[in-house]
Amino acid sequence: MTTTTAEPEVANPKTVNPVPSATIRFCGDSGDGMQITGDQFTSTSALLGNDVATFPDYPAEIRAPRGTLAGVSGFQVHFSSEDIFTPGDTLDALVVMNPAALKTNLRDLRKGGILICNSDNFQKSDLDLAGYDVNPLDSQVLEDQYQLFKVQMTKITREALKDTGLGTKEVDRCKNFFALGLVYWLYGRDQEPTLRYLQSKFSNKPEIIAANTKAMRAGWNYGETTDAFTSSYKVEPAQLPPGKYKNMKGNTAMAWGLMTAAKLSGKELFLGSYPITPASDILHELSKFKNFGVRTFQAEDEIAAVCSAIGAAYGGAMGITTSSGPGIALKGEGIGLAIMLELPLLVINIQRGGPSTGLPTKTEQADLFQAILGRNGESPMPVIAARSPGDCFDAAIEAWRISSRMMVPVMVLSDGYIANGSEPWLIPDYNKLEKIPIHHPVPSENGEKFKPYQRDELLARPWGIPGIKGLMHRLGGLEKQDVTGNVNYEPENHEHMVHTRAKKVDNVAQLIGLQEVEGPETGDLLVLSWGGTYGACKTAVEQCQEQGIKVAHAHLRWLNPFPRNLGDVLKRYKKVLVPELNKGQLRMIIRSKYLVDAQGLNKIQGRPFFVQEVVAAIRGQLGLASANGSKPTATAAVSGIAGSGDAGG
Amino acid sequence: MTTTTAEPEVANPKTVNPVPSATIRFCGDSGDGMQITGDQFTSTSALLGNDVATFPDYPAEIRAPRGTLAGVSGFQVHFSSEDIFTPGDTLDALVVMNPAALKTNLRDLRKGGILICNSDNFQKSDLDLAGYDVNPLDSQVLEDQYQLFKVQMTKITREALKDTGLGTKEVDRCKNFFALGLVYWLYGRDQEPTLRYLQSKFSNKPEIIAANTKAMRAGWNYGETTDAFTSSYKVEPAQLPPGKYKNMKGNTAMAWGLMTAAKLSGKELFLGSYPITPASDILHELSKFKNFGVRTFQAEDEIAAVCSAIGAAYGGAMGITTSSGPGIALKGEGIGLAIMLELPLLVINIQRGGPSTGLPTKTEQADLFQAILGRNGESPMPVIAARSPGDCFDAAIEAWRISSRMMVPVMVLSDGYIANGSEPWLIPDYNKLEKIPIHHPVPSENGEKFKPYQRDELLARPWGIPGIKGLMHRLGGLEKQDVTGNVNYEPENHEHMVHTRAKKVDNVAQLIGLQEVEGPETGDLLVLSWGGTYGACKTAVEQCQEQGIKVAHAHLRWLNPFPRNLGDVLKRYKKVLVPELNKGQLRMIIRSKYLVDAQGLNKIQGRPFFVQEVVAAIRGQLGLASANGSKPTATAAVSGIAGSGDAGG
Amino acid sequence: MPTELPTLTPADFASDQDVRWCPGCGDYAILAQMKKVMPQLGVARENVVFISGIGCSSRFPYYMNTYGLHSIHGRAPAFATGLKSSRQDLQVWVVTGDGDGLSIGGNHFMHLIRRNVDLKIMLFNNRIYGLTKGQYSPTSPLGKVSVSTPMGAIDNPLNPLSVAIGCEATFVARSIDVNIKHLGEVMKRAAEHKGTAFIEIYQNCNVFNDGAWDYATSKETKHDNVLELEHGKPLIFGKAKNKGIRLNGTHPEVVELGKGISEDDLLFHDEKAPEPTLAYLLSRMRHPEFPEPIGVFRDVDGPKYDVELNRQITAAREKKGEGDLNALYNSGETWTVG
Amino acid sequence: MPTELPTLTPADFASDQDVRWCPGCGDYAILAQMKKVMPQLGVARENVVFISGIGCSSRFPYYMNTYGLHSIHGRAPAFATGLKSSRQDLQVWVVTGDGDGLSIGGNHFMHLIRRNVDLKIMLFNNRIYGLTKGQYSPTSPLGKVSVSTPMGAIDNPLNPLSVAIGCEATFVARSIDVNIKHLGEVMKRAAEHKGTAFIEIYQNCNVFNDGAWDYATSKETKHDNVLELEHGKPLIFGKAKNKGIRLNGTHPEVVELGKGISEDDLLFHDEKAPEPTLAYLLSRMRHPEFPEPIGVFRDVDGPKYDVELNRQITAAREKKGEGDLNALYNSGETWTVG
Ligand SMILES: Cc1ncc(C[n+]2csc(CCOP(=O)(O)OP(=O)(O)O)c2C)c(N)n1
Ligand SMILES: Cc1ncc(C[n+]2csc(CCOP(=O)(O)OP(=O)(O)O)c2C)c(N)n1
Ligand code: SF4
Ligand code: SF4
Ligand SMILES: [Mg+2]
Ligand SMILES: [Mg+2]
Repeated sequence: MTTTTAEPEVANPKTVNPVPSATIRFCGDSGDGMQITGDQFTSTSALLGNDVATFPDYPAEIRAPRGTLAGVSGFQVHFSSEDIFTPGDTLDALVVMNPAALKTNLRDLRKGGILICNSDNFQKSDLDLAGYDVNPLDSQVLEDQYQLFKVQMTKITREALKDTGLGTKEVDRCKNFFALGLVYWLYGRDQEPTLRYLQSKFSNKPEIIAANTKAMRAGWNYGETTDAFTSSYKVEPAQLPPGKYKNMKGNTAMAWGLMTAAKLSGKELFLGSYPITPASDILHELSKFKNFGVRTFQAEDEIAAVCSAIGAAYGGAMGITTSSGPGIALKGEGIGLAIMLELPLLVINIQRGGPSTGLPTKTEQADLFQAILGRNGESPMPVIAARSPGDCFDAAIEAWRISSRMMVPVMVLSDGYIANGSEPWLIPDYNKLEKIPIHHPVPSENGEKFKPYQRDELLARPWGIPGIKGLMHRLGGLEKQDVTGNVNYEPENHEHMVHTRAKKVDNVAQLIGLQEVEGPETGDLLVLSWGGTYGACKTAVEQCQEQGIKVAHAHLRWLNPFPRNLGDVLKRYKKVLVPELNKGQLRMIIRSKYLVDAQGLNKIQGRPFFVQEVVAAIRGQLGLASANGSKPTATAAVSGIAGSGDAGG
Repeated sequence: MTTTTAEPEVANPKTVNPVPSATIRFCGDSGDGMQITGDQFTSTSALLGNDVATFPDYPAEIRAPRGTLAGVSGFQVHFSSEDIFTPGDTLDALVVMNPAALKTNLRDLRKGGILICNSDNFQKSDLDLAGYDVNPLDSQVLEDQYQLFKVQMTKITREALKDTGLGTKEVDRCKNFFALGLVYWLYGRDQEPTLRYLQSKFSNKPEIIAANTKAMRAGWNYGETTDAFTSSYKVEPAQLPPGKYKNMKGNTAMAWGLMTAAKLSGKELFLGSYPITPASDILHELSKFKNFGVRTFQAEDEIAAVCSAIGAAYGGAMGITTSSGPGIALKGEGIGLAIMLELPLLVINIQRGGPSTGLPTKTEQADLFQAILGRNGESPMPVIAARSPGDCFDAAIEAWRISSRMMVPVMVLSDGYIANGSEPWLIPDYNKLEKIPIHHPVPSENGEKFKPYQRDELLARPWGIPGIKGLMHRLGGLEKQDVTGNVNYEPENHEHMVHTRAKKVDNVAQLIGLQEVEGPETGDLLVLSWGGTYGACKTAVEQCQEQGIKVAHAHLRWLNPFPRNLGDVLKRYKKVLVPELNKGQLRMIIRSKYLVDAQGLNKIQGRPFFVQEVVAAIRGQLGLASANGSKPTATAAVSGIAGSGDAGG
Repeated sequence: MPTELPTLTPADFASDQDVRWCPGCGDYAILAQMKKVMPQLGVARENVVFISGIGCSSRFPYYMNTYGLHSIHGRAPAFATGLKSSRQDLQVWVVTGDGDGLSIGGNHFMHLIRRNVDLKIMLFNNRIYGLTKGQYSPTSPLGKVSVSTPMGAIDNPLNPLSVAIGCEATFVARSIDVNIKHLGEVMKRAAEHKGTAFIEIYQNCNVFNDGAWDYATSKETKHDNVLELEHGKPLIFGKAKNKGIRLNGTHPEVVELGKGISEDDLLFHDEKAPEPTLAYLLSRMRHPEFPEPIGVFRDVDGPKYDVELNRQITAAREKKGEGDLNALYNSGETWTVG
Repeated sequence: MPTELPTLTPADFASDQDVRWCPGCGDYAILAQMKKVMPQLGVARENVVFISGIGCSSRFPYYMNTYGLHSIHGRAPAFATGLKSSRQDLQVWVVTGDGDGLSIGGNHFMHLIRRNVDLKIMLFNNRIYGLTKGQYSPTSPLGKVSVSTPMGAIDNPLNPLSVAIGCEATFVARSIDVNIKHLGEVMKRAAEHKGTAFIEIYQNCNVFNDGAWDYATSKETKHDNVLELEHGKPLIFGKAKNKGIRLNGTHPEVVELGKGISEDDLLFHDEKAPEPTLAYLLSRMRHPEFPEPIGVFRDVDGPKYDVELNRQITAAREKKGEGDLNALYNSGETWTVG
């Protein structure tokens, strides 16, 4: 256990250094329990009052063989005494449980950052699997560039747990809690919340509780007592708006938002879904809440999923379907029918890397075209995108407000990054949320025939549902006459209906408010973003503003229709930059609609933007030299309670 | 049988008036055999050397009850002594077999045009079905505005056929041949070709041949001998380029083009398809040619259809799938896989009115977004559109040339209008057609491992097929490493592959030549069209040019990628007008890509453009008063061998 | 909640839309029977929903004065499952064709049947694609010449009843468009069944596949080619009721009654057999080797997806109380700022 | 075209890709058997193609040193049909899972089976969605608690063999991942069959559904719970081979041998029975009431879609001669200008 630091001026042993924020990453084999480790670190930090943002990153599809590059699973946490909006670009600390994790993650560690390695796992066979000829821990390079800590985690954990009576296999699965304890010490975190977690999660397995507690304590004590670590760090609580918080994952927020929207509108929720990464968790979450009147239906495929939701909507329920790109592709025909039937419906797409099966566990924003334009015929539908994990809650509610008000299916876009990421969520009071009024027609008093396609001022038709005497009517996918809803093939009627359906969607703009801008009202550059890139764009713009650059930020919540004033907003800036995790899909639509020469910052790597990438692009647009000259690299990750591995398909 | 004409100066009885061209429409109940009647008139006119263009228009879905408005079936023929490109705007002659046909078609007849009605079918019950309170044939209005001929077709046909021994039902089914004979007389057409058709079609039903021959002769004689008609018309042969011609339907041309492409490339054709209007005829046509090595597979659904074609392509066949909008929607996921696999594949979309089931038998161009942008992830594919019935032949060949050269699926767009329409087709000599070279790799001599994703100068990968020793490899829908084709999740590789797939599609521009323009090289206005609106746009632009307007016409064959010089072309005109049978899909893409303020002429009525609509829009763009002041109306139709009704779904 | 229902007539179940099938189409007879049966079911019109896919047959909902959904090709079972699962108060009928239900819709058919959702499904089997003008269908016989199979079909046809029984069906029946009384009875039995009730109806498409069922409908041959199943009764057929079906191992065989063979030697029908093997065996009896059974093949009770789903909802509410969102929001680890 | 084949070993069939299943997954045993059987089939590696959908099981093709296609979820049968129909020279295997094959892919499965395309399909049944981390599947039993069914599954499971038999299967068999010898034999039988050969393989997912097949694999219980079918032999099982299956009407019943019951009283297996009722009956024998049969349930000959398609091609060519495009272009009514 040698310790070398690249910063010789470090103070006395066991100094506590205050830092405004830190980004760390736990990484190891997918069987090493890195996700749980990261989750625990996040909760604990949040409970300490830090603002937090997380980025779990796990292997695609099948669990790869132990120790291989393909099997590496990571979890990054950014925790801060200030408001933060991203999980961080570069890492302040990286915990690696094996050589494969080192190889795939090291480039994201900042120069001089802390590198903690489980040196027991750097045996010849481990090195071979990761493709290392020599042990990198022995090389001077690492010692020169980082604060390298080689820790015999396996050995020490075994030692600490030798009296538990557990087998080696079980004992070794506690290594991650050793790492967790060590990092807790390093950042002065409290072990209490994790002890509570162990108690509640394994209440019927006291030996597991005991073992993990011991491992964690061993890790903490290792930091506290050995000579290895000379200083630790402290991140003060953030000044979040007052209130009660909890740490919230995007997919959970989406599920809860949907349940909330159902209650606010007096509806029961019906979810038709087919499992697919990274959307399945919404199905899982909603399945838990039958006592909220939530019905979840795991359909035979995505087509049945969307169709069952439409069937439920026809019956008056809040119909929802959730999926990811390939599954959404299969729903196109069904969505087209819902557009024709003019029924409310939420279609939720948790985007992942494509095309085809692509990169199932990675994030991307490349389904925007599919959402807005990807159906046969003229079939417009409103599209809304959530911008952060907690925002999924609000986006779900807003989507349902529009869908039920306008009698039109709404597409809700999220992505793998915000779906699996988390952030502190200011707990709302349900009773203070705005209700969603829904009216179902009843027979007219004068005995007039029910007109299922008679429209109100915003062109919405009435939501007449079965079971009501005197409202009997038939709907279908053939073109229909306005007002009566009868099948109609007349040329003028068709044109009228195509325009009417489009205008109805345009009318959504009357309900969604105007586009707001953060920053100067006019200026050199507007950064126009949407969806999960919000945090990176906001942070980057703020950094640039602090540097005196005349740049503003507009983040689009609705992608279709756009806010009524968007054209005006765009014209107030000399340039428009559209950062997207795709080849420029929003940019294409903006250019077409407003004829502005919007430029793109595009990244298609299955990963979110780094703030510095956006900063560099902003500076580049304005002809400024890059702030630090260095190409920005990636960001934080450690590894231990091993679950079923982390994968998706 | 009274005859009144609005043109009192008409000459002696039985005058023959030469006219440069005429547009006529046969219409009646869908059981009345109007499609056959129109077909016969077309063939005969083509054989006489006229240029012809047709527009069949039949009811959607189920056969409607006899005599109703919904059951009306029409067939329009434009025949001319000059080059023509559309089936005509307004009708010179309209033949109606019942009141419903009159009601739905009259507005397309030009003032003073010939209106021939089967007055026997204007009984109270017929009038009721069509919603007429009084018999329109009795009203002065018709007589004032048109040359009205009330002909007792049923009675005369029965009379003529009374010795055939056929029952009334069979006899009445010959009325359409009476009408055909009458119109043959009116336009001085030869009855011989139709007699030949009857002989070959009903060779084992001599009584049918005899009856229809009698009915046709009776119609002819009626025109020749009764006082009703005082003059007939004559349309001289057109000056088509020399060669041998036949009359060609769009879907037949598509099928033959596909077969030709297969032969030219030394491939066997595999079609995976699921029936859908208006695409089914391609499946039917191809199914006939097993002796050409054509394999057709009627799959269980559209998904299986596209996947089977991909499977065949993997094996080295020419894989094709055909459908229409709703079916294409279902193929999106499969197409995405083909894009990822980088296999050649043709996806043929015969567009119809949408969204959803929409207007299944009507035409529209509203699947362009779906074709170019309608898939999950970044999944570009080349898109080509045929412009006329005969052009489907060439488009099919060109699509396969690109697809097999570039190892990419290609979408071929046609539409209901050109698919069912017909025009004279200059018969090619197969031996003079350019071959399509295809190379399958063989094992390298030096024993090097096969690299399925090694690319050539245009970025195409090799088409390695099973059965070849030493080339064994596995493909799949997960992102793959360039060169090796192995599964790969690395961020940079993904970005590289996304860009590579896009660049490969862009490289198609190097193979398709430059955009040509008809008309002045620079000017006030460029009309930019695509697909089946070619004829109307070309004709309209030519008419305007004759009027001295500085307008040019560019017709896009490839919608993705665009020809390299398109941006330059667009900049040479002050304005750009994009006429489309949708809400402006090409326009949107053009605006985005070239930032030109292209304007749209959009019609979404399930019907093609009338030339005069395009003319009016051109004049409107240039601030010129409309040429004739009158709102353009629709165009020509009569009704009789009744088939199985005309419908689709 | 049965309430006092007015006495309705078939005409009350006719919608105001023109019926648009070809004259002579078998669909008319089925529609007429449905309208006749409806008033006898004791369900208010507004609580009845017909859901169909696309095809001639799928036009059905437009003609019933109830609620209705003419959906997309093949997916009617999925719409119906969503509707019925969230609206237990409705009686839901699915109308489909041999193409709609067994070709593009095969998967939904299969899963509907196994889930045993409490709804009724009628498959109008005309062994052809009617609406798209005459392509062969999954029930067309081998060798069928059609526009898409000019040299004859080469796919083994599916047997709709065998498929349903292979997919755990609790109720399967067969009837014939022109056998109007029988058809009406079978519809009633289906309506009474709790769970997915599947009826295959032989339907004549007189335009594209005229006479496909002649052997089962023509006066001369029908008695020899059709066998009416009756629960607990031996399998007897023939104009003179002189022929029967006897079991030989797991194979049925046609025997003549008399000459030493009595009714007791015959196979007895048992709709309620807990194992579906008998129903399966009956579904395998095909013309011309055998008379084809019509009537109810199988009618047993089993868990119903929609009923169980709603039972879980009730159980969850009973156990945990009606969901409280504020409690949910505040569950787990939380912390307070300021 | 059988050519002289070099003698290959299982290792020759291993691709260069890392196998990425969880340690202990049943898929390993199946892969090992496949590699073992392959050299015995007399087919050159380059003429073998494995096609799969998406799922843990569907990773299979990557690990075989043959041609392979890892396609999209549920659609493998369609890719395979297209390939085999146009390439009669290839031996095509489809690998699928209970979710891939029976949930999203149910329709293609059904139509592949009925068409009897000459290819082999192996369904790895682990009664769970492995790849997507543990949702219940169409073969999960009622009451199955999973991430998507926290209160237990309420859909009746499908029985893959019953489904296949309901869809006109000509070859159906069942084996078990750890029963390696038996599995290898069944694979060979499938390879020999002409037409669609369907094998259900009980496969343990030790991560998400560990022990689902324990009753059929554990030393203590397997003899009582599994019955090995042998053509022409009576149905006998039990460690002491002292139990058998007897037929009572159309119902099987478990009997003990001896005490007046001899082997001759038992049901005899007949793979070749022309009617599938026996195979269906066997597929209905489920744990715990019955021992579950493994082995070949049915193996009969029938028209094969791909073979017939190619026969039509040949016949058309023989009858009309190889197609002549110039003749086609010039067919029908033509006219000449100039
Ligand atoms: C997605 C899609 N594919 C194809 C079609 C075309 N289509 C409509 S109905 C039909 C088949 C109808 O056959 P069947 O279900 O037997 O009904 P029938 O008309 O015979 O009553 C087809 C192929 C469609 N409407 N939608
Ligand atoms: C269109 C689509 N929908 C859903 C998925 C997600 N998905 C991948 S595999 C799978 C199920 C796997 O279960 P099974 O077929 O039983 O295979 P196993 O993993 O158990 O071997 C699902 C739902 C997908 N990849 N594509
Ligand atoms: S085509 Fe056939 S099934 Fe359709 S309406 Fe006509 S007769 Fe009936
Ligand atoms: S999840 Fe289950 S099926 Fe998948 S590899 Fe792991 S053990 Fe095997
Ligand atoms: Mg049918
Ligand atoms: Mg499985």
